[in-house]
Formats: sequence, structure tokens, C-alpha cells
Amino acid sequence: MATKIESLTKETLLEWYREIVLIRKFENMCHHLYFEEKDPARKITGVYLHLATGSEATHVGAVKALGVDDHVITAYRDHGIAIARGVDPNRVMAEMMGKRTGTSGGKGGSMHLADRSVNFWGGYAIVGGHVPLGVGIALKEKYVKSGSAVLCFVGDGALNNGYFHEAANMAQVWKLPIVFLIENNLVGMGTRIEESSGQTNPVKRAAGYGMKEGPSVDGQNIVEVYEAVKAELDWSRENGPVLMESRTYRFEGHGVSDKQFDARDDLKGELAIWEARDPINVLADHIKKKYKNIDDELAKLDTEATQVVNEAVEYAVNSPAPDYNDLIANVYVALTPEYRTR
Amino acid sequence: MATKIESLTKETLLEWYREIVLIRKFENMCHHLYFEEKDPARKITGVYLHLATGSEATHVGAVKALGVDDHVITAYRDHGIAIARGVDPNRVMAEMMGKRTGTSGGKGGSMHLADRSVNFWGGYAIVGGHVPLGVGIALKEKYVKSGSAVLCFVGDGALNNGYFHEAANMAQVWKLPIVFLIENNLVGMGTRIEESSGQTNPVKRAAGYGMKEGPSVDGQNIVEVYEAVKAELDWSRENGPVLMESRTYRFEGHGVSDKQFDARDDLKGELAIWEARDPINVLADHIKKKYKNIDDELAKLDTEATQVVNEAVEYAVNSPAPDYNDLIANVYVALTPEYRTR
Amino acid sequence: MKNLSMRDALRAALHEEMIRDERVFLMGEEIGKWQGTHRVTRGFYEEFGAERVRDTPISEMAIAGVATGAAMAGLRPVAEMMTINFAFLAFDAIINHAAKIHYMFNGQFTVPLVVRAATGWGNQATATHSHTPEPIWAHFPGLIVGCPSNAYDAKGMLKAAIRDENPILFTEVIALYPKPSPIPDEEYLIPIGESAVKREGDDVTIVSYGRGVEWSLEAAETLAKEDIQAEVIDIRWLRPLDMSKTLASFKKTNRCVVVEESLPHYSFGSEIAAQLQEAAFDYMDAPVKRVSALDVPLPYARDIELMALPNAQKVVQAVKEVL
Amino acid sequence: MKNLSMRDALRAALHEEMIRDERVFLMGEEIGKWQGTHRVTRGFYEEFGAERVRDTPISEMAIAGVATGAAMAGLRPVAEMMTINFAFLAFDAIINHAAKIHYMFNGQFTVPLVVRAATGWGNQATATHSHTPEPIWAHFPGLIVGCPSNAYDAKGMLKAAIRDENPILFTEVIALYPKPSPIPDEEYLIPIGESAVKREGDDVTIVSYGRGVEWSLEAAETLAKEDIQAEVIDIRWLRPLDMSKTLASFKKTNRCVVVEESLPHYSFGSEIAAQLQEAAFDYMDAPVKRVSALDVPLPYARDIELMALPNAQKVVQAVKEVL
Ligand SMILES: Cc1ncc(C[n+]2csc(CCOP(=O)(O)OP(=O)(O)O)c2C)c(N)n1
Ligand SMILES: Cc1ncc(C[n+]2csc(CCOP(=O)(O)OP(=O)(O)O)c2C)c(N)n1
Ligand SMILES: [Mg+2]
Ligand SMILES: [Mg+2]
Repeated sequence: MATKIESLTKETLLEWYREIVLIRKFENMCHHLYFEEKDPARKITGVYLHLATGSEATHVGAVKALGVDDHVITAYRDHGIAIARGVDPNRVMAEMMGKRTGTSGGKGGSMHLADRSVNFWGGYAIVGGHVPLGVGIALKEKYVKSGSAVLCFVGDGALNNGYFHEAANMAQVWKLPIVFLIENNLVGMGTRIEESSGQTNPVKRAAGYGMKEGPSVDGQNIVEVYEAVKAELDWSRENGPVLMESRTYRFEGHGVSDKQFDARDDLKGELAIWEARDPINVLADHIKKKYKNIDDELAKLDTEATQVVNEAVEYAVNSPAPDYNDLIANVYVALTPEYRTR
Repeated sequence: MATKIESLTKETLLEWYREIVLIRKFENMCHHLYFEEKDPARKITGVYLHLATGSEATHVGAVKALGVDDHVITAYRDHGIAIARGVDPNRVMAEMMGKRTGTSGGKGGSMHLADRSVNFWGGYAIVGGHVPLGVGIALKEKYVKSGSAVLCFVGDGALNNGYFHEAANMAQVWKLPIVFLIENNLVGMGTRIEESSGQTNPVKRAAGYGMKEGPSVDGQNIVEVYEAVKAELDWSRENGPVLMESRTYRFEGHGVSDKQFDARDDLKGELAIWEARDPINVLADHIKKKYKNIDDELAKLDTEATQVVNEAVEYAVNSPAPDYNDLIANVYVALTPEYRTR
Repeated sequence: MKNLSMRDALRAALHEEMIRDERVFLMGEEIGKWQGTHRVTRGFYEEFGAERVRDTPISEMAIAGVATGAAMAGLRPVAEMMTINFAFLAFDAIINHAAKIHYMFNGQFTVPLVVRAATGWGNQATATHSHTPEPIWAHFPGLIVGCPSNAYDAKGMLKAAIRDENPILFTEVIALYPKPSPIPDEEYLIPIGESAVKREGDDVTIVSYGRGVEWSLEAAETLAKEDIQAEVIDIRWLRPLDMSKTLASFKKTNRCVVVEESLPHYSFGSEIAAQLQEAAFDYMDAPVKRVSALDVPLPYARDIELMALPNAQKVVQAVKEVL
Repeated sequence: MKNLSMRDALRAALHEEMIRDERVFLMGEEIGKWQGTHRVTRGFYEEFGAERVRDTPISEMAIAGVATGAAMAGLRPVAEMMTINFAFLAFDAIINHAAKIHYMFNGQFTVPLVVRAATGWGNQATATHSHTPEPIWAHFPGLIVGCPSNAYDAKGMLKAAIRDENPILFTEVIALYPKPSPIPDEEYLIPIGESAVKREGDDVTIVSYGRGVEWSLEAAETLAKEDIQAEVIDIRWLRPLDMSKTLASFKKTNRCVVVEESLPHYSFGSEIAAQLQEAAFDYMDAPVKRVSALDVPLPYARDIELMALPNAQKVVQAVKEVL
């Protein structure tokens, strides 16, 4: 690790720092707008909002390993991945608020962010459902022999779903360029990995598919995540799928409608241990060790991130809501007679 | 192997021989009644009929390992398993002919044999669908602490289905008494295991569930199958599920509506190799080696088996067909008002 | 008699049945240690333990399939699908296994299984999480499908379901969980396949189930102010479908509006309208009108989502169209 | 012009579209080396190779899901479900993914996916293998659902489906595979969402799709001998549902019978009847009658299975009841 960080430029490290901090502030702002904001015009509403504080190093590190023509797809815990992939935070926040300027025009919401222009494919909320979609994208890239690969985030809980099993096997049979990155935060809602899974070491599942067993990396350490995902993506371009793991943690409850630490007292102690390895601090420590007198620069990035988030909120608040025409639009791609038979 | 056969009584070995031969003749009779029989009153009809010639040693050996209070469940290739478990061949044949005296009253047919009275649970035709049912039966036995276990046959092709994955994991998490016996005949319809599965060694899939990796046995050798299944069933009673394999072969096409060896010329050579290890001959050779001058006894069993099959046909032919009352019966357990609120 | 929310009425039903019959057990995602996503099983894990309150992996096919096997073997599982949307993953397990087994094996096995599932929408849950697909499930013989409209019914219906020998899909409208009804102290059951008149009236028949009953009753109050008396029928069980009260009412009012939270096509309203015109053609003074969700996948943004949702106002308007 | 069976007409459609557009590829169980369970893809593996004719594991969820992903990414997959019964395992993949993605992401992605599936029953395939559930799928907006009634339509409809940008469930009645129609040598397409008058008549309207059209036409011939002229409408696409020809016909005949191979409740007949009484109440001289399968899981035994199946005779009888 110490050696690897040496090879990264200051610019890169600061950019990563900026993004991690931005995502953290973005998530905290979402939390605030949902729970504390009083002005209805500024509130985030609805029954689902899954924050990813704690997993920022996993999200940013993995996404940074992608080339511009590579792809990323994930489940509902998707804000950080969207931002890391370069989706405009204004449009992400607008989506949270259900505005027409949102990435999905306000029709997808927090769980269904996507931005086709940066090959960020969403944002799906049926556990496991996005995994075959990711495999399908990889199939296309192999079909056209592009050399591009797909990064598919998979929750530890999602591994027990039939979708993962069938899609993983198919990817292996067809040797498709895809990295299944198990985002192992040890829990799915309130169920611990030991309670849900006969196999508690996710990468050991690779054997069931004759798939390459990739590394298990420290998900709080962005450099380690980046290096490992990059290597596995490159391997997968030529050789087929890889199953790897990033060990991380969920600092908040599963979603807004629950509070993990209310419901499962037995998990209480664990949070403190993981908070001690906050991905922001882990990266800041690296940077500070490598560059002396960097504190002002980091503080400036913090301030900038706050500004970006505040701006995103203003942008979202001031954006128009979708109307009836939006409600009925895009159910089908236009079924004009001429189109239908062209 | 040589040592193991020593411990078996002559009576047992001859009984097994009788059953293997009976099943073979039964299957051949089904083939005849479907393809060659001219008299419509004697024909087996319909679009599905899956014969299990070639797998008799796997079926009989595994079923014989069950105690009377243990359970067995399987897919549609179920005739031999039914007969081995002691279901009356008359009623099995009646079911093939869709008669009211059939095990399922003529409503289930070849694919849905079952006999509750001998803990033979069927007979299912959605690939993988019976696997969670078997796990549910095992759950019940653990719930009531009976010490009984479940034998669940699973085809090599069925392993790639979400049902298997989810049910296997759940069985492991709950440590249920069930043995998943992979009936590996190398093919699902026309698709070879290497073409369908990233992992071509079925027992290696156990790792994905943290499950006990059981043995891979020679499925043409009834003694080996019996010993291994018995040991794993006993292990599972105390410790939870096991994944094991029996390597066998399908002498016929997948079902009646296809002909494997027409559709896949590339598989042609293989059949001859496997026919050389016909389970009947393998067992007969063992018996003949162990007991001198046994030929007459074996011949007598052959003749008896022929009689049983012929009788079954007559029984079925002379049985009544179900009528309109049967058609509408058993959709629901009676919904009488008194019942509904009792 | 005490007031209980539908959540607590369901909780009481489960509790009573678990006490009454040791074979009854629960399985599902987050029902135990986490106390249930909708808190219907709050406290059960602590009271009944891990054998009878079984937290499962995220494996809907196996939840339904394993519960079916356990039911065949003699237990009486109550499986929870966190929401009915996820039950789509168990479509085969429920429709092509649980609902077929009794028939297919000619009565050798029974499947006394209850699959509970939260249903309904209107809280920005988006397209994949906003189904109320009861009619789709009720298409298939072998399955019973019920959906209560209030806490009182919920308790009696769920208890009847748990005691029944058939596989039952029992859906619970999320928006109704907090709503209270007076619940008697004595035990009661509501028979499977029995619809109910929830309000009497001579001018128009409104037929509904689940949350639609609430909109219908609200609409009936509004209409009453204009001296239009609506009779409101709660179907309660989409299968077996009891048309007796609806038919009797229609023969009196000669006009009918069907109200459903679900999508319009090949649905609840379709079936009720088809049956009425078939069975009571000579009594029809106007076409049967249907009020349902807008025919779109449901969106996230609050305002347009609410535009797509039926409500009392839309019911009032439909009634006026058939008068 | 030559006579082709529906099987060969479909084969020709697939073949032409694969030649025309390199992005079109096939995936499914046994479609390649095994030549297709129903032999629709016979010879394709040899001609197009393993990249474009992809044999899959027995993984219906992944077949539908992977095809959906490939479609989003710009390919034009035609996925085969060996039979529609197995598509129940892909219910979520098709309904809650393929059919939602275009809407949910506000048009960013399109899903030009065709899922072909063999449908129908009547050959002792038993309860789990005897579904004709098109109406259930057509309940959901975002999906297109088509089912041809003959070889000519099959070719034109499938070609249109492959060129369309929407996810489409395309079902093919097994009993119709061997039946021939004359097929023109020139290319033709049959527009999505267009129903057809298959026989003209003034006395009664018979509405159907798939195999029901055959029974309806046969019934019409029988009725013609008694001087009853039936107009037969083939709906062809259950979604989008084109009621224009049915309505026009009904306004002329004032009587209607709906014929379907599927189960009776919450189904095709329900929707057609509901729409007719809603849109043409003043034209109704009799209730709309429905002819469907008996409301049971289908049994194995031949005779009782056939009792449960609709047929021309039952259609004739229903027509007489509405006259
Ligand atoms: C098929 C399905 N079942 C259940 C749910 C409800 N649910 C949403 S998230 C979740 C937990 C997923 O856990 P994991 O995959 O570990 O992801 P994490 O939330 O930890 O990021 C569950 C059970 C769902 N959305 N889809
Ligand atoms: C879910 C599902 N998909 C497809 C089929 C069609 N099908 C029937 S048997 C079979 C092959 C199964 O192979 P395997 O599990 O190896 O069993 P075997 O036939 O070799 O005994 C297939 C694809 C089915 N019945 N169910
Ligand atoms: Mg997790
Ligand atoms: Mg096999």
C-alpha cells in the first residue's frame, strides 16, 4: 500500500479526496433535507432513501478504476457512485427532490439514478436485478469486441438471490468482461452476513462458478480499492469475469424508514470500530503523510464541497417539478405507425 | 468397493438386482407403449415422457439408503425413483396412462408421480422447483426434531437455476438434514455440463454455500451409490446439508419429443462408452463374482420383472379414466363454510 | 373491545394463531431480530425464538418454495414477502408449485401456506416498488387471494387464512397499517371467500377491495351530501370471488362503479364489469365504470405520482357519470 | 408466394432480421446445437455461429435479465423462453426491469428486446406446463404483448417486433407451429398494436387471439350453415390493445363472444367485455359472453384435459346464447 500510493499524483489524490468529501457532504445533506428540513419546498420526501456514508472509498476508488468507455451499474445505494462517475451533483440532487431536471427527470428518484452519457447505468432497487443487466452490457461489449469492461457492484445480501447465481454463471460460461465487486458492509438491512449466508467469505463463492477468485480489499482505503479493481478490470477484458470483495461499512441505517441501530442493539458496538476507520480520515492521513503542509489545501476542498452541495440544493429547489405530460411520457418509445413498421 | 459388497446380504443384492431390472423393463415398456403400440387403448400419450434407463443404479442405490421415515423428492425423471421407493408399479403405469387408479389419479402423469404413503414427494417439472420443497420438508423434520432426513435429486442442468442457489444456501444457514444428490448425466436436454456451467465439477459448488462437499460416486455402481448416500444422510441428520454427486448417463433422449442423438451428432460416441457400464451388468457382475451358480436365480428375477411390468400394463389398461368430477376435484381443499371458520 | 391499528390487529392475529397451534411458524426477510419491516412481527423473535420466527436470506424463490415444502410436510408456515413487488420473484414458486400441488397430485398433499405481502403505493416508492397486483395472482386457480380493507377484517381474515388448508396470498395495504378499527376481545374469524356490504345505499353500487374501500366510503359520504346513497361492497377475497352481494346490490341500484388501486387492464375492474353485464344484463341502467390507477409505471415525483393514484374525488366523479 | 408452416414462417422472420441487422442475436435454452426445442431456430447455429445463436444454461431470470442489459447497451436480443410457463421465473426480470427501464430513467435507455415463448396447451403437458397467460403479462404498462394466430401474421408480427424499440413478449401457440399459410415472397410487416378482421359478418362479433381465432373461424363456418354470419376479430396484440375494429364490429352486430385459450378470471375476456359495455353500452343487445378454459389447473389425462379446453363447438354454443 505504502508503495502504491507513491505512484499516484498529488492531483489524483486531491481529486479523490474532494470526491469522497463531496459525497459525504452530499449524503449528510440528504439526511438533513429528509429528517430536519422544515420547508416543504426544500424537503426530500418518500419512503426510500439509502445513504452510503462509510462506503465512499469503495465507491470512488472502484469507479476511478474505470476507463471512460467502461461501464458501472449498481443497486439503490447509488448516490456516491453517480457522483464519482461524474454525474452532475445538481442533477443528482434534483432527482432526489423529484424534479424535472433530475437525472431521471424526477421519475426515478434516489434509487434510480442513471446517466447514460457517462456510462452510469443505474440505480436498481430489486435486490439482484441489476446483476444480469450488467452481464448483458458486458455481453454487448464482447459482441462488438470493444475491449470495454463492466463494474457491477453487488451487496453482500444480494449474493443469496437467484439473480446473482444465474447471471454469474452465465458470465463465466461466456467469459464476459465484468468484475463483480461485492460491497460487503456485513449486513443487508438488519441481517448479518453470517445469518444470511452459508458462505461468509464472499470471494469463496467464485468456486461455484469456476470463476476467478479476486482479492478481498480494505474498502475504507481508496488506494487499495482503486488498484485492485483496476487490475481485475484489466484481467476481465481478456479473460472473463472476476469476483472480488471490498470490505466496508454502512454508517447510517439501511434506509430512512428504519434505524439499524434501533432495531438491532447487538450491532451497536460495531459502528464505533468502523467509524475509527472513516474513509475520509484514512485518505487524509495518507495525503498528509505524503505531503507536508497540505492542511490548507484539504480545508479548501472541504469548503468547495460544501459549496457544491449547497448549490446542488438551490438548483434542485429552484427546478420545476414534472407535470402530467411527464407522467405519461416514456412509457413506450413512440409507437407511431410509421415507426412501428419502418 | 470390493470390501463393501461383502457386507451386503445376498437377499439385499438380489432385491436390488430385481429392482434395477424391473425399472429397466418398466422404462422400456413405456418406450414401447409410447412409440410402437398401435392400440389406442394401450398407448401412452402426451408430450412429455422422460425415461431414466442408464440411471437405475443411482436411483435404486440412493433410495435404498433411506430409512422408512426419510423422504425423497426429485424432478420429472421419476419413474425409477418411485418404483425403488416402493410405489406399486401398477399405479405408476396407471398414472402414465392417465388413469384414475394412478398415483395421482391420472392428473399428474409421468412427470408428477408421488406417493405420500411411502414419503415419495414427487415428481416436479419446473427445473429446480422441487429443490426448495425438499428443503422445506427437511425444515419440518428439524422443527419437530424427528431425526429424519431428505434425499433431493438435482440434475446437473438444474444447478444453474436460481432455485437451487437460494434453497441450498437456506438449507445451509439453517443446517437442515438434506442431501442434495447431483444426478450428473453430463447433459440437460442437449446442453453439456461444460456448456452450461462455469463450474463443471458439481461438488465444488458446495464451497459457495459453506456446505459440506460430499463425494462424487460412480453412479453405475449401486453399491457405491448406496454406501455413500447412506453415510451422507446420516451425517446430515446431525450436521446439515451435503452436496454430493452421482456420475451417470442417460441412455435415451431427453424426452419423447426429442432424440438426443439425432440433435447432437457430436455426442454419439459417448453412449457406447457408457452402455459398456450398464448398471445392470455392473451389479450382475458383482453378484456373480460373489456367488457361484447364481445365473438361474438372476434369470428368474428377470422373468418376474417382466411379469410385473406386463401385469402393470394390464392393470393400467383396465383401469377407468378419470371423468368430469375428477377434473374439477381437488382444486382446493373443500371450502365448506363450516371448514373455513372452524 | 379496543381500538387497534391494522398493524396491531394483524400482529394479534399472528400471535393468537402461534399460541394456538405450534405448527404455525413465520419466515421472511427481517421479520425477527429487525422486528419486521412493517413491524407486524414486533417482539415475536424475542417471544417465540429463532425456530418459529425465522429470518431468511434475500431469497424470495426459496422463501416461498421452502415454506411450500414445509406446509406439505405438515407445518403451517406464514411466509412474509417484504412487499408484493418482491413476490414477482416467487411467481413460479407460488403459482406453479404452491397453487398446483394439491390438484396435480390429486389431493395427496395439502399446502396450508399463507404468504403475507405488503401491497400498495403512493409514497414515492417508484415503478418497481408500486404494484398492487392482486388481480394477476387471482387469475390462477388453486390459490386463494385476500386483501383486507381495515383492521377488523384484517384480523379475522388472517386468522381464517392461517387455519385454512389451502395456499393463500394475503396482501396488506401499507397505507392502511396505521389505521385503527375497534377490535372485539373475543376471537372471531372472517370466512374465506365472503364479501361484505360496508355501507348500504339504493342509488349506486361501488365495488372495491383493499384501500379502494376507503376511497369508496369517503366518496359515499360526499355523495350522501347530494342525496346520492351509494352501497359499498368490499370484495375482501379476490379468489374465491364472491359476487353474491355485488349482484344483489346491483339488481337494486342498477348502476355500478368499480374502484381499485391497481392498473386498469386485465384487472379487477375488468372482471367485475364482465361478470355484472353477464349476470345482470337486464338490470344495467348504465355501463359499469372503472376507477383505477393511471396506466403507467409509477413515478417517483410526489405530485405526478398522486395524479396517477385513484382517490375519493375520482370515485365521486365516476358515480356521477353512471347516474 | 409459398405455403409455410407457422414454425417456418417464424424461422424466416428471424432469419431475415438476423441477416438485415447484425445487432440481432438469439439466446435461449437449446436453441443452438440442439436446433431449438420447437425447431424454430433449426440450422441457425450452423449458419450464424455461437456468438449470434447463444445456448444458455437453464437460467430464465438471467436469460431475460442479460438480454435486457444487452438491449439497453445497443444490441437487439431475441431471447427464447422454451415455454411461457418457464417465463414465470423471469416475471420480475421482464415486468419489473425490461418493462420499467425506459420510463423509470425517463427515456435514457431503450430496451429493444423480444422475448419469444411457446404458449398453449392441450397435449397432456399438465398443470405447470399448460399456461396461456398472455393477459397477465399484458396487465403491465411498458411491455408489448403479441400472439399471432397463423403463419402469415406470425412472420409479419415477429419482424415488426424485432425492429421495435420496446420490450416485447411474443408468444407462439405450440399447436399452431405446424399449420401453414401462404406467405408472400416480398417482405411485409404487421404493425404493432393493430388488430384484424379475419372474417366479416353482420350477426355477431367474435373476438379472440392466438389459437382462439382458429376455433372462432371454425365456429363461424358452422354458424354460417345456419345462416348466422359471424365477424371474427383477431386482437393479435394484447398490448397495446386495439379495440377499434372490435368496437366497429360490435356497433354493427350488437352481440359479442370473446374466445380465449386462457383461464376465465381477470383475463382477456374480462377486459374485452368490460371495454365493450363501457364504450358501446347503447349498442348491446345481449351480454358479452366469454368462452375460456375451465377454471382448474390443467390435468394430464387426455379426455378430461380436452373437456377443459375451449373449442369451436363451445363457441357456437356461446354465440347461440347471445343471439
Ligand atoms: C428482491 C428484493 N427483496 C427484498 C428487497 C428489500 N431490500 C432492499 S435492500 C435489502 C438489503 C440488501 O442488502 P445488501 O445487498 O447487502 O445491500 P446493502 O443495503 O447492504 O447496500 C433488502 C432486503 C428488495 N429490494 N428486493
Ligand atoms: C424452469 C425450466 N426451464 C426449462 C425447462 C425445460 N427443461 C426440462 S428438463 C430440462 C433439462 C434439465 O436437465 P438436468 O437438470 O440435467 O436433468 P436431466 O434431464 O438430465 O435428468 C429442461 C431445460 C423446465 N422444465 N423448467
Ligand atoms: Mg450489505
Ligand atoms: Mg442432466
